[in-house]
Amino acid sequence: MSNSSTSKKSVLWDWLTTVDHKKIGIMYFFGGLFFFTIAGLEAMLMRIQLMFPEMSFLHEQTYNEVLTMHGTTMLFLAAMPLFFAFMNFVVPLQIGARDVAFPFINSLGFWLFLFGGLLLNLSWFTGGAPDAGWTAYAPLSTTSAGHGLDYYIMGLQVSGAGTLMSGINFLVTIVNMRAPGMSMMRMPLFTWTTFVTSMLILFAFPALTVGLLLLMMDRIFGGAFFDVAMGGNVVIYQHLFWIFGHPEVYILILPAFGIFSEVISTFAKKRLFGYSAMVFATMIIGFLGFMVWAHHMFTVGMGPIANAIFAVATMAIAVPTGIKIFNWLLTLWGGRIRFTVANLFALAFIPSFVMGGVTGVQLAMSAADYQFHDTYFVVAHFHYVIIGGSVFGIFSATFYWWPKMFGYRLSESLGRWFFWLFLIGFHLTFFVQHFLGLIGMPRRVASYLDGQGLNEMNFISSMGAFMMAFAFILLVINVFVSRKNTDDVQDPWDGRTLEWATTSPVQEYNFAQTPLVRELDAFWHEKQFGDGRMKAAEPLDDIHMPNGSILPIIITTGLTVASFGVIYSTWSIIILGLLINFGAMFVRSIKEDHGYHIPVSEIKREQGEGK
Amino acid sequence: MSHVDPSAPLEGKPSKATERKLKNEARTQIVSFVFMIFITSTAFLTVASDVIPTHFAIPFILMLAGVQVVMQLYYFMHMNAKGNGWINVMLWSGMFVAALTVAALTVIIGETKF
Amino acid sequence: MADQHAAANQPLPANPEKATLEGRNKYLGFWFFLGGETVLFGSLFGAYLGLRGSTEGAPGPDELFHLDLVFIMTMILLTSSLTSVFAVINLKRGHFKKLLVWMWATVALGAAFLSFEIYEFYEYYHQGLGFTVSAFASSFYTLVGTHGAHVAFGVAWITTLLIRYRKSGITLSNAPKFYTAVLYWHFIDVVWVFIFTVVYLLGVGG
Amino acid sequence: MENLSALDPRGPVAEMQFDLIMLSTYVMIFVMVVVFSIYIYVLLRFRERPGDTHIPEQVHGNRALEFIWTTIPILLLLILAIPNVMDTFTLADTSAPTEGEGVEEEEEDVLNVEVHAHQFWWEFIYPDHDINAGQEMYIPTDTRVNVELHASDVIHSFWVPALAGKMDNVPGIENEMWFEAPDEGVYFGKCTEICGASHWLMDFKVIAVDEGTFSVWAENMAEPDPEIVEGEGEVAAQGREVFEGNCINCHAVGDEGGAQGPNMTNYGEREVVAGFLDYTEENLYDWIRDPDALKPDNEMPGFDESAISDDEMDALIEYIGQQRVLD
Ligand code: HEA
Ligand code: HEA
Ligand code: HEC
Ligand code: CUA
Ligand SMILES: [Cu+2]
Repeated sequence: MSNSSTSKKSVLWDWLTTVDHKKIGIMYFFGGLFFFTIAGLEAMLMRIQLMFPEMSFLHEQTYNEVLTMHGTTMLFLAAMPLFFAFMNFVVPLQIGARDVAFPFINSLGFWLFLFGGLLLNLSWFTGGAPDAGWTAYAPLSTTSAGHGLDYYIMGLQVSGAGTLMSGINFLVTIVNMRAPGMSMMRMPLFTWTTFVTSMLILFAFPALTVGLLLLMMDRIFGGAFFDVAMGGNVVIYQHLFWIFGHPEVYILILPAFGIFSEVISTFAKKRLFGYSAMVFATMIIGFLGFMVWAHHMFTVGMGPIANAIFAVATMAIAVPTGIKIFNWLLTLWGGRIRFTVANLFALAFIPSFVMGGVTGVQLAMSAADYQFHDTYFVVAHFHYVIIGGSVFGIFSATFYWWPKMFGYRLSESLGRWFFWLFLIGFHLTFFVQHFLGLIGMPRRVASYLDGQGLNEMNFISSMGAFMMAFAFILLVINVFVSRKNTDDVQDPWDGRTLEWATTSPVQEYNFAQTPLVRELDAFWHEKQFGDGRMKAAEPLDDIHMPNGSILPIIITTGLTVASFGVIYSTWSIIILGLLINFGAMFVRSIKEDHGYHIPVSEIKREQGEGK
Repeated sequence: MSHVDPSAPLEGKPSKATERKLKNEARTQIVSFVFMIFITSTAFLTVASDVIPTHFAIPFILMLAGVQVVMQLYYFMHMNAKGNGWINVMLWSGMFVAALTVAALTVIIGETKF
Repeated sequence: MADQHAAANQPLPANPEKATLEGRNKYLGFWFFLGGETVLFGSLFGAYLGLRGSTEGAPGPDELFHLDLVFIMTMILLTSSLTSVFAVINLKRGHFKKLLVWMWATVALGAAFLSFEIYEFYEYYHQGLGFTVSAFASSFYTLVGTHGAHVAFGVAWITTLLIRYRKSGITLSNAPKFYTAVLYWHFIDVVWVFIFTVVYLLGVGG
Repeated sequence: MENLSALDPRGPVAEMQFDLIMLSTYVMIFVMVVVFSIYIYVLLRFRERPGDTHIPEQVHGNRALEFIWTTIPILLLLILAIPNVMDTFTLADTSAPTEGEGVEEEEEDVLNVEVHAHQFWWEFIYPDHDINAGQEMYIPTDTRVNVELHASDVIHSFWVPALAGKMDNVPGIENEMWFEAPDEGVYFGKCTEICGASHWLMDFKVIAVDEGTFSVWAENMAEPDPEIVEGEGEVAAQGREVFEGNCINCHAVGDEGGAQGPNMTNYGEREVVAGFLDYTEENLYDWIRDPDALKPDNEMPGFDESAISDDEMDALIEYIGQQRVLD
């Protein structure tokens, strides 16, 4: 029967077994931050190596490993999980839901991400990390010695499975769990971008799964997919990778677009300008995201018709993205703009991202890309869009939602230092790289020769990188020193959306009574035209909650063990891992677990305390 | 709100209308099944018998496959049921991306230039 | 136990698999998952089509494929689609026993299909088509094998459900499980339609 | 006269690409100026001032504006897309160019070169001249060069920024591109696709010389002076023996020798060893002793003193240095 598990377990156990989307969000946050630090350190190692010509700080083999792990970790284990952190924490609140659609799967998704990431990074200690770039093009990847690439394949496979599950979870949550009155066209933009992002995940990740599967077949089971002597074709891998890879970069930017939409409209105190155009543009970007992958392959020899088509399709993405940029500008127009740290990042995003976006359009010109491709011009382009877009979005969200997530506000003054140093460091690092690329510096080079005119700009670039690292340390300090700012955390920014209508920190059931949504920017509407509180859509009643479970960790452990078996081609370990994995799945499927109810009395007591 | 126990067996009967609907459905499904057996056999025969020229056979059996898939999706899997809008969106988007992938991997893998 | 009593009088909902929010979530989520699976198989098909000409002296499609065998396999799988459809109808009718019977029939047909497939691979292997002999071989086994793995997983899944719920009757919690298992099964059939057409029929006739 | 910059084009192909780069840069600067102006105006004009508590008007949107900022970008993109598509086709057209119009078109002279990329060196085969050259690609000025790109192990990419954009050397696939160098000079080339530890050292050169020099080069490469090949003088002759004993399986001089390593028929004219080390006797010495220390993971084995004594080494280096075809 419904077992009311109010009995208090240990804190650690509580986190290991939690299925609460807010706790999972927080775990994603720290998991992502952990990997961001590692990948950032790797970036610093690269920039030290590149600071002077012909440096021997890193051996070239090590450099290739550091480079590969930097890119892979940043994209799969830092940026995406950090977005997942906010999606998990905020989206159910924004749509007035008590929970996500699949709490168990949500937790499984998190553990898969974490263990996949750890598995990948374990390669450092077992004879060398992957070294073929984050794109792992065959046949370099299929012939690379050692086990580094096997770790790459299995690590990404495990964490990718988690990502796919989370994507489906968000989709169903958003379709099925919206509060009464929250029609699709009243959803906050962050929820919208989460939705479209999840669609991209759903359709992009399977292509990666197959790409990695084929690599695995070739490397471990002697397959001939990419073995030219056996009739293989290496371009197939590139297509599969980029059919995933290009949508992946929009997976990285769309949530940030959502965050900026929230932050900008909140701090301009204005409704988002052109809401429906914004939603529509998001969808178009998502759609076009699947039509342009081959712009990464202009030089691979597809032929002029293919190149021309993909070039034009790629350029088209500038249009919906431009619509968004101008809508943000017009949201600011006529507003009352407050320069909080969250908003500073959002505002800095606009020029930074436009600079990255326009170089993207230059890259999209196939004939010119023959010059740009695989040079530092590309490196500059994507750091501009990724840092100026995704990372600024993450930092903006961090400052914006921190009070909601952790119950205290980050220091604004320390935050400002962090912002300015990071912003200047960022432009210093990457602006010169455009020119480095144009005057002949290819990417993925472990060093460069003296006397080719590349010295000064590389030095400047490294200095900028150190500045970013220093700024980042200020953020970490901020997290620790601001803990006393616990006043004014429920709705510190005069928020517009539903997450600001609940308590801070949020009760495990989110809303004692499901709110009734009457307008876009539901909470703002009630503050302007109602009594400042959400109307309830239902009477106060017992609340049904899912039980925590340790099974996600066990399932994940099983898969990780099996992956080890695959990496070292040891059948006994594969079978052991699969037994654990399927055993735990079996237990899960035969155990009826219908959660428990929080009685009205307890809710009333907690609400009373909340006041 | 009474707490419904989801693991208690459901013991009621379906309503008359549902019964009638199910009966119809069963009939449609048998008919679909027979039809599917028929087109499958046609496809096999098309290839097995050497009389039909290849340039006709290929598009023809591909078309038969398409018909059969749509029947599976809509008659067996009820994708056309009310409230399945998002399901249609997701499945057809998946088909679209799959089609792009297949096209790319058969056409622009460098062996012939386009 | 008062709850259980109350449930006894519950009328049978028209769609028991979608009678609860959990059920609706499962239903929708599972469909979305199938949307993703479509891309997965699309990619495998693409890889196969890109490489199917690369037999490199090892046996190729027209030398290997036995259409009669494939025809039988196709019929088996098609029939299993029908049995699973009947299972669903009985689910909605509230005929638990019949539901179980039709599901067991589905499992049996699935197992039969798998045996044929294993036999088929065994045959090909002995005709010289090892996994490693050519790009065609790798892509063929990977595509058809992934489908086979799906069938095997489906068989195991449905069997688990059948054993677990052998006595429970139809409930609000197991109706969605049976229903999604059946959706999965149909999807396997959909993929097979493409496989027999694109791999086998075009392999022999194209 | 070395050049490694795409911003300093020295041939029609690189020029075409440079023009596209500049055109797009102007468009992008225009876009940025527009966005940044609005941005700065908005931030200055609508910042919150102390004591300001007004609630701004909650505007929904504006059709006319939406229309403007959808159409103008489309127009700007057309400006880029049209020349780009045209250039893409022009660059892909490796059929021999024809002169004049009418029936009696005459094929202009075209130089065909096969470029084979290896970890981590370049091999240039001139099918019409029966030449195999390593690391340095000689071309006549003002002649269209059609290159056919191959790879023997992993993917590499052929890039000579001053002459033309890059194209990948993909195993199992044949790619083609063309370029022309109007001016004599040495143009730097680099491999731009990560191909292993020494990817960063996979440099090569394209050397454009006048027609006359080129034909001398081509003739002598195909049939070098047998005296030079045998080694002129006693020391060099001894060097030749060492070479035959250790190197010839991989390195050819003239038409004798293997092709696992760069051809050495004109090695004495090199400016660099292995693509990047200054050509000095010490560097050559270090290279032959332990190539892996200088260029990790490359395919050439090292020869320690038990294999080649220091004396033999001197002779070998002398011999290699003698191999010249141009004077
Ligand atoms: C957040 C991630 C992100 C984002 C958002 C983008 C956005 C874009 N990218 Fe980028 N890209 C990457 C991440 C990203 N990219 C990465 C990681 C790589 C390298 C992968 C690797 O090889 O490792 C890459 C590589 C890459 C290439 C391949 C280069 C090469 O390897 O040779 C190309 C080529 O077309 C490209 C194009 C574009 C375009 C056209 C956009 C557009 O979406 C940009 C649109 C935005 C704007 C244009 C600005 C705003 C618009 C206006 C103000 C309107 C008016 C503008 C005009 C009329 C121009 N990108
Ligand atoms: C989310 C994506 C992301 C992010 C945020 C970054 C951030 C950075 N990147 Fe990265 N990068 C990629 C994605 C990303 N990168 C990808 C995909 C590639 C391509 C890989 C490939 O080719 O395969 C790449 C490649 C790449 C290169 C090219 C290498 C080459 O081609 O040879 C360079 C070179 O400068 C570089 C530099 C940097 C720098 C200096 C940062 C800085 O912004 C980092 C800032 C770092 C920090 C802010 C953290 C520093 C931390 C500390 C100092 C520790 C402090 C300790 C405690 C607090 C305990 N990156
Ligand atoms: C197993 C084959 C092999 C043998 C034997 C061999 N080499 Fe090499 N050699 C190579 C390869 C491969 C390279 C290209 C290395 C690279 O740059 O990646 C090379 C490069 C060189 C270079 C630099 C070439 C350039 O273009 O600048 C020199 C000089 C050289 N070898 C000399 C020798 C000498 C002298 C010997 C004999 C004592 C020798 N090699 C024996 C394979 C071989
Ligand atoms: Cu060859 Cu990089
Ligand atoms: Cu892209």
